[in-house]
Parts: sequence; structure tokens; C-alpha cells
Amino acid sequence: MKKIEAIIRHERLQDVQDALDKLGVSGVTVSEVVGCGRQKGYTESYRGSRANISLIPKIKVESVVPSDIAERAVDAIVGAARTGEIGDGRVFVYPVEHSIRIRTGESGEESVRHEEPVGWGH
Amino acid sequence: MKKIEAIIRHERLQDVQDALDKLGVSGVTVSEVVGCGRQKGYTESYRGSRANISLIPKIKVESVVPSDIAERAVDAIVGAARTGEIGDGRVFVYPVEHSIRIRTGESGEESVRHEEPVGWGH
Amino acid sequence: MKKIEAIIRHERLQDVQDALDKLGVSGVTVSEVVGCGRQKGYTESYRGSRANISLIPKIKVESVVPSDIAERAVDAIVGAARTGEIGDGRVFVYPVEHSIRIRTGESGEESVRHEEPVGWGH
Amino acid sequence: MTDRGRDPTIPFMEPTLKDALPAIETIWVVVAAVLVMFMQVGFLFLEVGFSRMKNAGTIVPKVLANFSIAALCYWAVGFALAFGGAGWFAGTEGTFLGTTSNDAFPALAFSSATVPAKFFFQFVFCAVSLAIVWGTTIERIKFGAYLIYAVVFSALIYPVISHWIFGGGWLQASFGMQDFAGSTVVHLIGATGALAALLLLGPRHGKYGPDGKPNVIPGHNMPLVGLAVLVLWFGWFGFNAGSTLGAIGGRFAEVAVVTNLAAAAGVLGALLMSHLLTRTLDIGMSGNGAIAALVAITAPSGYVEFWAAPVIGFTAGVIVVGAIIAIDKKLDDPVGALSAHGVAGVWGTLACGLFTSPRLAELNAIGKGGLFYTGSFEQLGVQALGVVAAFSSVFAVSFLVFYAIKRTYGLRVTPEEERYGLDIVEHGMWGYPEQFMPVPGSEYRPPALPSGWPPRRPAPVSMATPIQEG
Amino acid sequence: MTDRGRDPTIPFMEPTLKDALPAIETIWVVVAAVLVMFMQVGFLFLEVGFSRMKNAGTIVPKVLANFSIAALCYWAVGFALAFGGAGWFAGTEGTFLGTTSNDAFPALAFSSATVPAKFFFQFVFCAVSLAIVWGTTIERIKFGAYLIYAVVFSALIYPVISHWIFGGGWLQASFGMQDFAGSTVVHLIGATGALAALLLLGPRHGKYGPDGKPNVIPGHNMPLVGLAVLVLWFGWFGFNAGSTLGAIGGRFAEVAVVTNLAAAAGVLGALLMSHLLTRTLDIGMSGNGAIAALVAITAPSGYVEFWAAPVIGFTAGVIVVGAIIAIDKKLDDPVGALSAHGVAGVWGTLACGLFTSPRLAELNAIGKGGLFYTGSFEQLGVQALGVVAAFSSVFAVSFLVFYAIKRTYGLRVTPEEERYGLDIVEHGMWGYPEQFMPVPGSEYRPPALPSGWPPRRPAPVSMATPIQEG
Amino acid sequence: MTDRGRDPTIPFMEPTLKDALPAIETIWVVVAAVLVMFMQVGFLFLEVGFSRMKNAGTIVPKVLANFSIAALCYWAVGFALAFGGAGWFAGTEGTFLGTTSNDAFPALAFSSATVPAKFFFQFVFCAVSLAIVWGTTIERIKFGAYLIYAVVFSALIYPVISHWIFGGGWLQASFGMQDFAGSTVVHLIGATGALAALLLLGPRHGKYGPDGKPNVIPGHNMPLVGLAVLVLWFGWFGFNAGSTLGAIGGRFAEVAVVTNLAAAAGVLGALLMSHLLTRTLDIGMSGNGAIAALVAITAPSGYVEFWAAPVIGFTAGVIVVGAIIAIDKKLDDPVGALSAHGVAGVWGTLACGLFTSPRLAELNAIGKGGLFYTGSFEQLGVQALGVVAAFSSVFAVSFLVFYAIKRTYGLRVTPEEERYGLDIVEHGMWGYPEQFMPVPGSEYRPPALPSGWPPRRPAPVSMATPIQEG
Ligand SMILES: Nc1ncnc2c1ncn2[C@@H]1O[C@H](COP(=O)(O)OP(=O)(O)O)[C@@H](O)[C@H]1O
Ligand SMILES: Nc1ncnc2c1ncn2[C@@H]1O[C@H](COP(=O)(O)OP(=O)(O)O)[C@@H](O)[C@H]1O
Ligand SMILES: Nc1ncnc2c1ncn2[C@@H]1O[C@H](COP(=O)(O)OP(=O)(O)O)[C@@H](O)[C@H]1O
Repeated sequence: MKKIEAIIRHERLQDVQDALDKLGVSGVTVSEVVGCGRQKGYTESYRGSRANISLIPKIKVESVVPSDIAERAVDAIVGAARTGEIGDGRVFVYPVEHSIRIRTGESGEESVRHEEPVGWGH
Repeated sequence: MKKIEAIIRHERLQDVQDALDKLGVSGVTVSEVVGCGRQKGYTESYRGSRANISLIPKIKVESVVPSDIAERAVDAIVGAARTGEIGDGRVFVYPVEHSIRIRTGESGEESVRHEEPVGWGH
Repeated sequence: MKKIEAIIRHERLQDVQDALDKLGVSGVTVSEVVGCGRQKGYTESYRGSRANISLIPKIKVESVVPSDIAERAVDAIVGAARTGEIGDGRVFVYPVEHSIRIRTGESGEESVRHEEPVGWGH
Repeated sequence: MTDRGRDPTIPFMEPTLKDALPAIETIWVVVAAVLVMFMQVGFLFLEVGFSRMKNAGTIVPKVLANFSIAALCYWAVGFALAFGGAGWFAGTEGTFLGTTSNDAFPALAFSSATVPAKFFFQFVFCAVSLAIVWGTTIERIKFGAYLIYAVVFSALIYPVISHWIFGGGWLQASFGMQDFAGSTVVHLIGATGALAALLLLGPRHGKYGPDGKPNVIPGHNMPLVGLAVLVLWFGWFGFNAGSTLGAIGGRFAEVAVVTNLAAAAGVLGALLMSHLLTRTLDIGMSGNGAIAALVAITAPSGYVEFWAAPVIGFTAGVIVVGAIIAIDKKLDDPVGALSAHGVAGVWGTLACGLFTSPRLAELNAIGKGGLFYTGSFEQLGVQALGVVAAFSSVFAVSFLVFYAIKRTYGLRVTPEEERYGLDIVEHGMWGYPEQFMPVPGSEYRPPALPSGWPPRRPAPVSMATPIQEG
Repeated sequence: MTDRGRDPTIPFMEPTLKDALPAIETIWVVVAAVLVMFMQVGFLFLEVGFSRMKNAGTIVPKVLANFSIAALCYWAVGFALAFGGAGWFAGTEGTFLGTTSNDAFPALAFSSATVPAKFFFQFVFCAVSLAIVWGTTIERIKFGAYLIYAVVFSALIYPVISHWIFGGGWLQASFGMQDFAGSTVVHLIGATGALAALLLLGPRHGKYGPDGKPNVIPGHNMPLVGLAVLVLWFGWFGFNAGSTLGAIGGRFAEVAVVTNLAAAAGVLGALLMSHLLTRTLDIGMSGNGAIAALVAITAPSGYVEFWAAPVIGFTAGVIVVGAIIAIDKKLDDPVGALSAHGVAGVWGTLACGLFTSPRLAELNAIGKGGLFYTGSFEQLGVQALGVVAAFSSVFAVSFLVFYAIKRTYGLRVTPEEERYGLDIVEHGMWGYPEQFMPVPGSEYRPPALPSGWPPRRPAPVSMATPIQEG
Repeated sequence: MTDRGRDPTIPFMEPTLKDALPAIETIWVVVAAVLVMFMQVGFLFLEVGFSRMKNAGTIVPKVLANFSIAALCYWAVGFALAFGGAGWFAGTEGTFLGTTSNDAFPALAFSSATVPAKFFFQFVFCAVSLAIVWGTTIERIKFGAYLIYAVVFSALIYPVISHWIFGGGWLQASFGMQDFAGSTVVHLIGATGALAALLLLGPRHGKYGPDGKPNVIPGHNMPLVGLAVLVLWFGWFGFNAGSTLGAIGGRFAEVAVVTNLAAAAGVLGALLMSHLLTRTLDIGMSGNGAIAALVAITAPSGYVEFWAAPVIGFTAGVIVVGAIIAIDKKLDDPVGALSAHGVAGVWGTLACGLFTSPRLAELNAIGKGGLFYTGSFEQLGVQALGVVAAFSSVFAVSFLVFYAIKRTYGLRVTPEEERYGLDIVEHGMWGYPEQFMPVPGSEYRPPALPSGWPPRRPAPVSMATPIQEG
């Protein structure tokens, strides 16, 4: 199994969810992060002083997927998250040693696979 | 060393903390996430329109533990976090190459082990 | 490539960012977490009752770096984040299998390297 | 706008003193009533501030619905029962404000203000009393329970008791019980209903640990609690000073001063106690101190001299902190209604028996001077009788009503619903949606501006970074 | 402070009844005006509460700037156009309040209150009407657009229409249109401007899906919406009861009671409808119900008997919920201004044609009794005419003005700016900075206290943990 | 309630004009005082809104404690020092409101309002002045410091200075200094205390970078700042128009209009300057503009014609923005008290020397017409003298008091405590607990409902998702 971690823009989240859902990914975990990289921050003004914010809000999407679909999952994310503008973010892939579904205790690849798309958010 | 990452329900957090504490885990890092999987979201109603929320609040618990107790730690988490209802979440285990305690600079397994339970939150 | 994950104090964030920037790290992702370990929590009082808070706010800094600079990056973080007080946090290093920059699709070490410091937050 | 000005056919007659006097009285009564109506904002935010975020929204329709039900019920029958005649138990005249003749409402006839003004003033009192009931029930009661009890309370319970003490009923007429603006009539009655509800409702999930120790469930917004307290304080000038039902003679200004002195002393008393008992200056308790003192001075406000006000208020502030901490050990009263309105209401009512100055008792033509002037326990006894009578009757009826609700419609949401929060469960949406869910165009946080956005903005400049602070 | 007291050279003359009467009237008019001015707080938080967090801050300078522009324009020309003479179309006297003689303002001359008091009262009405306009435009309009339209509205549109109906113009003088406090003059006019703006502005990004279905974009703070509603309710006692422009005769108290009964029924009507149509008790709609009922009772408040008030209010509460849901299908009106002020304003104006009691029509010397008393449709027809006349003229002019703004300065921010939010784009800073950015000394969360900090604090004690709850 | 109505033994005597006149004056004074009391809400939220979240809660008990201490001290000695006689330095009569005879307070005797009403009105002024002091000190001062200084200020500093200018003391009696409602007495005095405190306290940690450049530490809640500004504006109608201490003659309505025109112009002036200097429309500054204009018009409000009001107000709005930006370079004044109350207070006081119309100077029997009418610098000189006298004496005493506090009790919390925030350190709990800690039953976010929960809810329907927006 592989863990896919993507740092993306807020507005691309639904597309990425849909793309992963299509591939039969069993689920995703999403969290809010801020990050900096090439993308410049923005400037604020308050009572005459100015401030520069360098950490920009992003969305982190994590999903553990069976090794066989890892590559397709990465491509799917890249395709769904790209806008071509600076700040699109990154996708990282990590090795996973075990995965257990708490409810059933079942473990291994089965625990992170499912069949037909669920239609998250629809 | 192994990194154990668990996605659990809010209300199971204290149990999971206690279970890990008992095993002599040196600490845990907790963050708020939202996720989707088998568990369906819920419906909201506002001024006559309705919306379906698919991303459900969960708690992510991360702990790096010595390899020798990794398995027991996983079992402890699964035991403490299970309710049997859909939405109990997952536990993932990842390899860790190094660990350093910033304060002391000590590294390796020692940096993520401690002796007697601390009693977090009591 | 390696993923470096550091749990640090809020007030050390800017230093850590600067230290990584100097090393030519391409970016960092920052998130808010709470954690417990050796550091004790604090006590609150409300309408005559008292409560003990064990989960303490920390900052998690994640950065994927080329293997060659991983060690230096860890040292830089430890140096920048240390105060010597209990609660300084940890640094963990994980293996990374792939890295893709969504915008360009370029992958591998190149995608997480850059040349001159950017000066995040300045 | 009317058009009398433009119409030549209407002879314009210069008003006389006979027209001016009622106008003067009526202005003050209406202004006072409007101030008291505004106290609903105070009750709204007292409960919002002391609730968790997941239960903050439901309080808005709750307050609106209760105030509205009371408005219609008090108009239909409440005012008639309370003031429509001098019967020992209740009045009869004036349902639906069918008559506006001052004679129909003998207990209010001492003022030449118009009847609609007096009705409006008495109604907002009823609404305040009803609002107090719910302080103990937040974060777990079913919405429907509000509606049912509100009808009984504003159509029956409040009117009858207020008739006994305000409207010329047995406690006032036969015993001369002193309660100038309602420490008992408004506040104790409300707190009594609150107690009945709480006993049948039980504590919030998680309030008491397995060991029975009370846990901390902090309200989510102390600044809004501060708003609530100041708004109540503001409204209380209408509440007490308006109970003169007129301005001529100038007593109302003295009552306002008395009220303010008491409230001020209450804040200091509560802060002192909070520091002694908890070794910290509890934010909410400083507010409870003000409210308790205002409640306590309500009954004596028209009967005591200036010097007595700070004494009564300070004592109330001290008492309320102790009461909150004591009650919290067994009863889950998130806003402290039992202490601030109940205990302080009792104290204030009894205080008349101690501090009433004979001069003012005579001026109001009710009861006698207090113990400290007369050395006699008579008035104190009367006050105690009044407290017992009001408490026991209201408690009995309220307990019955809530018990009936519990057995039929149900009083409390399910444990799951309580965990999810009343906002989403009863109203389908959070009170603070962006705190709980992604919102279109604001997915958690709005996306960042690209550098240099918007163009009008000047060039970046360094911002304080933590290290610069260190 | 003045010093007349100390100066012996000034003979002190005892005022007479001739001095007292205007003082009485003036006190009530000024107090009422101050209450109406406070309604700006209501409009501020109605819009804040119904906005997303990223657009909450901009509403503050918006409200301040609009109120300020109206103050200066209405003083310069507005008041003169509205009341400075009895011309059929507009007045002429009294620009810059150049004269304060009561005769210069015939339509207001029936009250002996001083002219500055009447001016102040009429100005705050204008400001309310202007505030209503913006409810449909939040979260996407350019700040500058406010300023331009505000000038035209407060200097021209509002004064002229209000002259027709309040100031002795053609609708009032020749047709006897009844609008006691402005269901049409203030509320319908404002809502009409709001409609014109909305049609040219379009919906918020994301409000309608590709399928055209309306999406949920929830306002971020329902408790503040509750504050808004209660503040408006509070101010409305000045709004309606103040429109008597005086206290002598005591009508104002009756108007206050009528107003309150209607608002109460409106809340209940809206909650009922909300439950029937959406199977939940919508928080915002309970507030819209109160507002719609207040808007609806505004015109009849001086013309109807008590019994009619709850009928009119309840109907308004029912209508507004239906209207909001219907309008939301095609038009993006985040606060429901079109329904609560527009639809309800029309209903209220027509209601005079149904419920006006002949007694009061005569007292006000405007128009005749309503259908239910007289069986004649005449007054109803007059009311309908007034609605059509006011709506069509205001819509035409407003559409033109907004169209001109759109073509020149621009009406709407860019899509990017809309996504980032108006606060950061127009004002350079978030309305809630700590929700969106690290702040020095509060990087996201303030750092934790080390154990035992601060020393004054007592020793740790266990806190309720979720499991203890389970 | 009283019972005079029911008691036959009391002969009911019809009040006469002699009873009516004081009642009329007293109603207005009491209503005005209540409006001014409400300004405490304004100061509460000005400071809450401009603070970081970790320091928002402490402001509630701060405001309550200060108001309370002032109430007791001003009653005990303040009022006597300020108005109890015509001595050049201070009064003597009427401690503890021991006498309520109008003659005992000569400087207020020109009004027939009752003494308790006048006392109440003067006290709320003192409370406003004290509230202003703390604007510069938020987020770092020790709670105890409030309490100590509050006693000195309300028992000594404010009463004496106000005696000089309001109470018939040397500046008023011998020089004829004009300050109708207290640009100097209330606002400059408060700001002077604020300056003394700030100099000894120093800036917030992190406000100035190592390079000495000011950093941005944004207040956390701009909508609440908006609430504060509108509430202050609302209260100011009592503040200025109430300073006539009566309604007869109708001047108070003119003062209200003057006040409103100035405030309106101030908002526009500040927005203009903000745009010129910072290229954005600063939210907070639009509010500071309103406040500065209200402060500036306070002294002239009873002395100038309508036309002068917008001029004075606009200038104040322009000045305040420049002052805030300039002061921020060296002094850390989070709410802008030095600029809005200090600088604007000076401007307003001097403005009398320019704009006072001889007609009104004569009517008030204080001083002469201003430069623009008389061409003479005399009155301007008097005003300048008054400013210097008030500023220097208050600064000297306040600096001394704060210095003493610093040396003994301590003025500022420790750096650690400042980092943790005053709420948790002084009060043991956050002002917004759920923003900072897990709360039982609301661990960060309440748990999600299982699908289809609650059963009453209808079936899921698609919600706007970001892509649909794109
Ligand atoms: N080496 C890295 N490690 C972790 N996160 C990174 C790294 N580089 C970039 N990121 C994340 O990706 C986001 C976008 O990267 P950025 O360089 O700004 O744009 P782009 O990816 O288009 O070049 C950053 O805000 C940061 O959160
Ligand atoms: N493949 C996955 N990768 C990452 N997180 C997952 C994955 N599958 C599930 N999750 C997380 O676990 C949570 C619970 O999973 P769900 O399928 O809803 O219930 P259950 O685990 O009981 O089947 C989800 O909300 C999501 O956050
Ligand atoms: N084994 C661990 N796994 C994950 N996070 C940890 C672990 N140990 C500590 N942490 C994180 O590091 C933070 C600081 O650790 P703590 O033991 O309190 O201080 P120190 O690192 O100085 O000994 C904790 O709050 C927790 O978030």
C-alpha cells in the first residue's frame, strides 16, 4: 500500500475527491494547512501599517491506496488539481506498512479498497 | 521505529490516549481532520434550500513508537477506538528513519520511549 | 527524498522557516496540532470548577527535501526550534517514494529543490 | 404621519394641563417599557454566551418565540387576570385590552398614564419573567417544550401571582407585602419555573463525571456575556424606575440612582468573593454579581434610602457567587439563573423587611418600615410569607406542567441529538456554520490572494514575526 | 453645561404651559428618533450575520458611510424636498435647515414639536430606507457603488416619494393614501432599490449550481442575526409610535401596542410556515418573520384597532417565508430584504385598505375606513395605486442610476476579488483576522501555559473527558 | 408598584404646572443619562474588537469593575467636589447625595430637573471619562491597576477638573471657558490619563520590530468594533443633547442635530484620509472618524450653528487618521484613544474659540463668540488656556498615581503572562474557550451526525461544491 499526500488549492478539493472516488479509493482524509513555496504571500494593511502574509492556506488530502492503483491515483490527483498557476501544490507518495479498519479489524489492501464510487458530496 | 497514524472519532480520543500512555508511548500529536469513506454525511437545511455535508469531522492521532511495541500499540488503538459503527476510522503504520528530541538532541528509539504512564488529561 | 516532520513551538516557526529556506528547501507545509508528552498541561477555572488541559497547542512543520540535504535540514530545524525547556518537540524523518509538482508535473528531487532563498515572511 | 395639520375642517384646539399631565406620565412609562423590552437582548446573549457553539443558534428563535407567545397571551387574558379588578385572587376585566379606561385597572389607577402604556409596561415584565425560566434548560431541552410552557406561564402563572403582589391581590392588599418592581413577582417566579424544569430535565451530558464531580463546560463567548450584562443593567433603569408608572414627583430618578448604586456594589461583591473562593476573577461571575444585585434591589428600589442600596447590592453579589458554586455541585444551571434570580430575588424581597424606610412605605401606601427602622419583625414576616406563597404555588404548577410535557411530548432531546447540538438538530443548520462545515466560496478558509493582490494594495513590508517578539 | 443658573444678570422666568407643551412633544419625537437611529445596529448585524466571515468586516464602514452621506444630503436638500411646502410633487423650503419655523413645514405642523426634532426624526427614516437597499447586494458589490447611490437616494429619491405620501404630496393630499409610518415610503422604497441593484448585480458566485439549483451559502453568525432582529424590534417602537410626532393624546402608546402584537404574531407565523415548508425551524426565518410583520404593521399602525394587528402580522410572517423560498430559486437575496421589506411592505400598505377603522381614519384626517368596515374597495384601490406609483418611479430611477454606475465605475468586484472576500480586497484586512492569518503573539493559537501557570492558579483537577461523558 | 391608587385615605391631588415642569425636565435628563450609561457597551466592544482573542474576555470584568467603582466613589465624594458649591477650586456640599436641594448645586440650578437626576447624569459622564483611560492599556496591564486608579480618578481627578469647567470653578466662572458637554472635561481628561498610563506601561510585546518599525497586531473582531461605534453614536445623543439638562426651550433637539451632522462628516473625512494615506478604506478608522467627530463636537454642540457642525466634524475625521498613523510609529495605542479622544478633544475645545456664535454664547451665558464671528482671538485663548490647564494637571496627577502603582503593586503582567493572554492568566479561562481548548461534548468540533440524522430532516440534496462555482 501507498500513502498519497497532496497539498492542493481549496477550490480543487471536490474534483480531487471525485477523481479518487472513481478509482475506487476507500476514503480520504482532508485537513487544512498553510504553506509556503514559490507562491508569494499577500499584503495586509491595518491602521496605517502593512504586513506580509507568507503562509498561504492550502488543503492537504491524504489517502492510502493499494499499490496497484497508486500511480493512477497520483495522475488523477495531478490532473484534477492543476490550474497551471504558481501555488498548485505537490503530491507525495510514501510507503505504508499496515492498514487496519478499526470497525472490522480487517487489515491489508482490502481495508483500503472499495468497489463502486460513492459520490462523496453529491 | 514506526509511525502510527489513526483516524478516529472525537469521543474516543481520551481512551486512545490512555491506551497509548499505558504502553509507555512517549507522546502523541493530535489534529483535527475531516474525512469521507463509507460513512455518509448529513443534510443541512437553510432558508429552504438543503445541503449535504460529506466530509465528516474526525480526529487524527499520530505517535512514533519503538518498533517493538508498534503492534501492541496498534491493537491498543483499535481496541480503544472501536464502536462497531460505520465511521470508526483507520489505523496506518509507516516506517520512520530517524527521530530526534529537539530539547535534548537525543535520537533513536530512546527519544520516543518513556517509562511510567503520565496520565494525560487527568 | 526524505520527509522531515517537526513538532515545534509556535514562537519558533519563523526561525525554522528561515533555516530551511537558507538550505534551499523548496517549501514547507505548516499545520496546527495539539500534543502531549512530558510537558504538563495547564489548569483552568470556571465558575468555581477547575479543569486540566493536557493537550498543548503545537505547530507541525512538514517539508520534503532531497536526501542529500536531509541531515542538514534536521540539524537546522533542531537548532532553530530548541529552547531547552520541556515541550520543544520532535523531528521525525520518513522515506518518500515520489514527489510531483502539480503545476508542472515535474517529479523527483528536482521538484523539491530550489536555488536562492525566497525570504518567507519578509 | 397624520394630516391634521393640513386639514382646515379640523379646528385645532390648544391642549390644556389636563392633556399635558397624562402625556408626561405616559412618555415615561412607554420609554421605560421599551427599555425593559430591550432586556430580551440581555437574556439572549446571556444564554448564547454561556452555551457551547453547537447550541448557540437555537437561542435566537427560542427568545423570539417566547416573547411572541407572551405578547399574545398576556394581551388575551394575562393583563385582565393581573390587573382587571381588585379581587383577592385575580382580576377579570379587560381581556384583549377590551377597555382602556383607567378605572378598570384600580391597582394602576394612581398613575394618569394611559392604559395601553401600562399594559405594554406590564407585558414586558411578564416577558422578562418568562425569559428567566429557560436559563437552566439550555443545551438539552426540546424546542417544543418552550412553546407549551410559555402559554401557561404568560396566560396563567405570571398574571395570577403578579395580581397577588402588584395587582391588589391578597398579599398586597391584606398583608401589605412590598415588592416595588418584582424581585419576587418577576425574578423569583421565573427562577422557580427554572428550578422545576431543571429537576425534570437533569444535567447536560458530561456535566458530572462518574465520580459525580462537576466538570467544566465553559460557555463559548464571554464578551457576549458582557454585552448581556450591560444591556440588562441598561434595561433595569426602565424596570425599576419605570415601576413608578410616572414621572411627576420625580421619584423615578431616585429609584434609578438606588438601582445603579446597588448594581455597582454587586459587581464588587462578586469579584471579591470570586477571588476569595476560586483565587481568580471569574468573568461570568462578575456579571452574575451585577445581575444578582439588580434583582435584589428590584423589590426595595422604591422603598429604601440611598445608603441602603450598596448594602443590599453588595450582599447580593457575595451571596450569588457562593450560591452558584454550591448549586453547581448538584444542579446544572449553566447561566446561574437559580442563584442570580432565585436566591437574589429572595434576598431582595426580604431586604424590604430590613431596610424599608417608613417615609417611603407611607408614600407608597404599602406595608411598614423595616426592622432596622422600626425594630419590628412584622414587615420581614410579611415578606417571608410572600416569598413562600409565590415560590410554592409557582413551583407546584410549573412542576406539574413540565411533568405533563415530559410524559407526553417529551422534555429533552435524545443523547445523540444532544451530542450533535441543538442547532443542527432542531434548526437544520449550525449557529456558526463556518466553524463546523465547508461553505461554498469559503471552504474552511477563503483562498489566498496571489501576491500583489489586490493591485491597489501597497508593496509588502515585514510583519512582526514571533522571533522579533521573543 | 450652561451657566444661566449662576448669572444674576439673567432674569429667570418661570416657563408657562405654552413652553411645556412643545417640550413634551419634542421629548417624545427626539427619543423616538434616537431609537430609530439605533436601528442601524440592526441592519449592520442582519448583514454581518447573513454574510460569510470573509465579507463581514466591510459592512461596518458601509453602514457608517451610508448613514453619514444620508445625514448630510438629507440636511442639505432632502428635508426641504420632502416637507418644505405642500406642492403636489415636492417641497422647496428649508434647505440646510435654513428655517426652523413650524409653518414652513405644513405637513408636520399638526405637532408642536420643534422643527429640528422633526427633521432629525425624518432623517433617520431616510437612513433606514437607504440601509434596506443593500441587503440584496452583500458579498459582491463594490464599495464605491454605495457612496454614489446613497447621494441620489437620500437627496432625491427618498425625499420626493416621501413627500408624495408623508409630506402632503399628490398621493396623500389628492388621494388620501394611508401609510402611517412608511410600509411603502420607507420599506417598499428601500426594497425596490434593492431589487434594481440585484438585477444588475447578479447572484453571488456559487449561489446557483450548473443545474441552476440554488445552493446553500449560510450566513456565518446566527446569534448576531438575533441581535439584529431584537434591535430592529426595539427601534420600531420609535419608528411607529414616534410617527405620531407627539405624545399628547396618548395615541403613541396604542401604536406601540399594535406594533408589538403584530411583530409577535409574525414570529409565530413564520415559524409555523418554516416548519410546514422545510420541516425544520429555520433560525433566520424566525427573525425574518418578526421583521416582515413589523414592516407590514408600519402603515396600518396608526389606523387599526388592536384586534387587527395580530392578523396583519401573522399573515406577514406566513407570506415572508413563502416569498423567501420562492425568490431564492431565481434571485440571490442573502438577507431576504425583497421579501421582508418589499413583499411585506406591499401587504402592509394594502392592509390599510382592509383594516383601517373609520374612527382612526378620521382622527388622522387621511382617507377612509377599510373594506372590512365599509365594504367599499375605495381605500384599497388608493393603497394599490400608491404602491404602484412608488414602486414604479423608484424602480425606474434606481435602475437607471445603478446602470450608470455599472457602465462607468463598475458595480461588482472581480471574480477573484469576490473569492478572496471584500474585507481583504476593499479594506486590506480581514474582519476576523485571527480566523484567517497568524497574528503576532497569537500565532493561530496562543502558546500553552507551562504546567502550574499562572502561579495564582490552584492545583490541577480532572476535567470531563469524552469518555466520562459516554 | 405602589398602592396609592387603592388607598382611599390618601387624598388624590391633581398635579399643577409647578409639578409638571420639573417632571418634563427630569424625564429628559434621566433618559439622556440612561443613553450615556449605555455607552459602556461601546467602550467594551471597542476594546474587545481591537484586542486579540486571547485578551478579549478580561475586558468584561474590567468595564464592570470600573463602572462600579466610579458609581460608588462619585456618589460618596465626586459629585460634591464637582458641583456642591461655587468655590473656585472645588465644591463641598452633598457627599453621599446627602442633600437633594437644587440650591446646593448652584452650577446646575438653571434646570428644574431633580437633583438625583442631575447626579445620575453627571455620574455617567465620569464613568465615560474613566472608560476612555484604558484604551491605551489593553492586552498587558494588570487587572488590579484598574481598580486603584479608578478610585483616584472618580473620587478626585475627574470631579475637580469638571468643577473647574462645568461646576462653576475658575475656568468657567473667571475665564468663561466654553465646553458644552465635555470635549475637554470628559474626553481630553480620559485621554490624558491614558497617555500617562501608556508611557509607564510601554508597547505590547511584538508591536515594534527590532528595527523599531511598528508591526501589525490586528484586533480580532471588526464587526464588534462597528457595534461599539454605533452604540457610542447612539449614546452621544444623550451625552450632548442631555447637557442642556432639560427640554423646555427645545435647544436639546438642535444639539442632537448638530451632533449628528458632525459625526456624519467625521466618518467621511476619515474614510477620505484613510484612502489617501493608506490606499485602502480602513475599517477601524472609519469608526475612529465617527468617534473623533463626536468628541470634537461635544464642546461646541451647544455653541455653534448647524453649518459649523460638518466643518468641525470633517476636520476631526481628517485629523484623527493622521494622528493615529503618526502616534502608532512610537506609541502603542491599540484603539486609538489618544487620537480620537485626546487630539480630537483638543480640536473640539479650540473649535469653540473659532465657531461659537455670539447668540448662543449669550444664551448659555458663558464666554463670547468665536474668531469667525468676532474677529477676536480672546475666546480662542481662553479655550487654549483651559486645554493646557486640564491636560497638565491631569497628566501630573495621573502619572504620579500610575508611577506609584508601578513601583508597588506593579502595572504590567510578566512577559510570559502577556504571551499566554490576560484571560487565562487573570481569569483562569479563555474569553472564547472553544477557540483554544477541547470542551466536553464539543471536542474542537461536535461529532458529525450519522447519515439521515435527525430523522425529521429531509433527504440529502447536492450542495454547491467549489467546482460548481468555478
Ligand atoms: N518541499 C515541500 N515540502 C512540503 N510541502 C511543500 C514543499 N514544496 C511546496 N510545498 C507545498 O506546496 C504548496 C505550493 O507550492 P508552491 O511552490 O508555492 O507552488 P508550486 O507547487 O506551484 O510551485 C506550498 O504552499 C506548500 O504548502
Ligand atoms: N483509504 C483511506 N485513506 C485515508 N483515510 C481514510 C481512508 N479510508 C477511510 N479513511 C478515513 O477513515 C474515516 C472513516 O472511514 P469510513 O469508511 O467512513 O468508516 P469505516 O472506517 O468504519 O469503514 C474516513 O472519514 C476517513 O477520514
Ligand atoms: N512519540 C511521539 N510521537 C508523536 N509526537 C510526539 C511524540 N512525543 C512527543 N511528541 C510531540 O512533541 C511534543 C513535545 O513533546 P514533550 O515530551 O512534551 O516535550 P519534549 O519533546 O521537550 O520532551 C508533544 O506535545 C507531542 O506533540
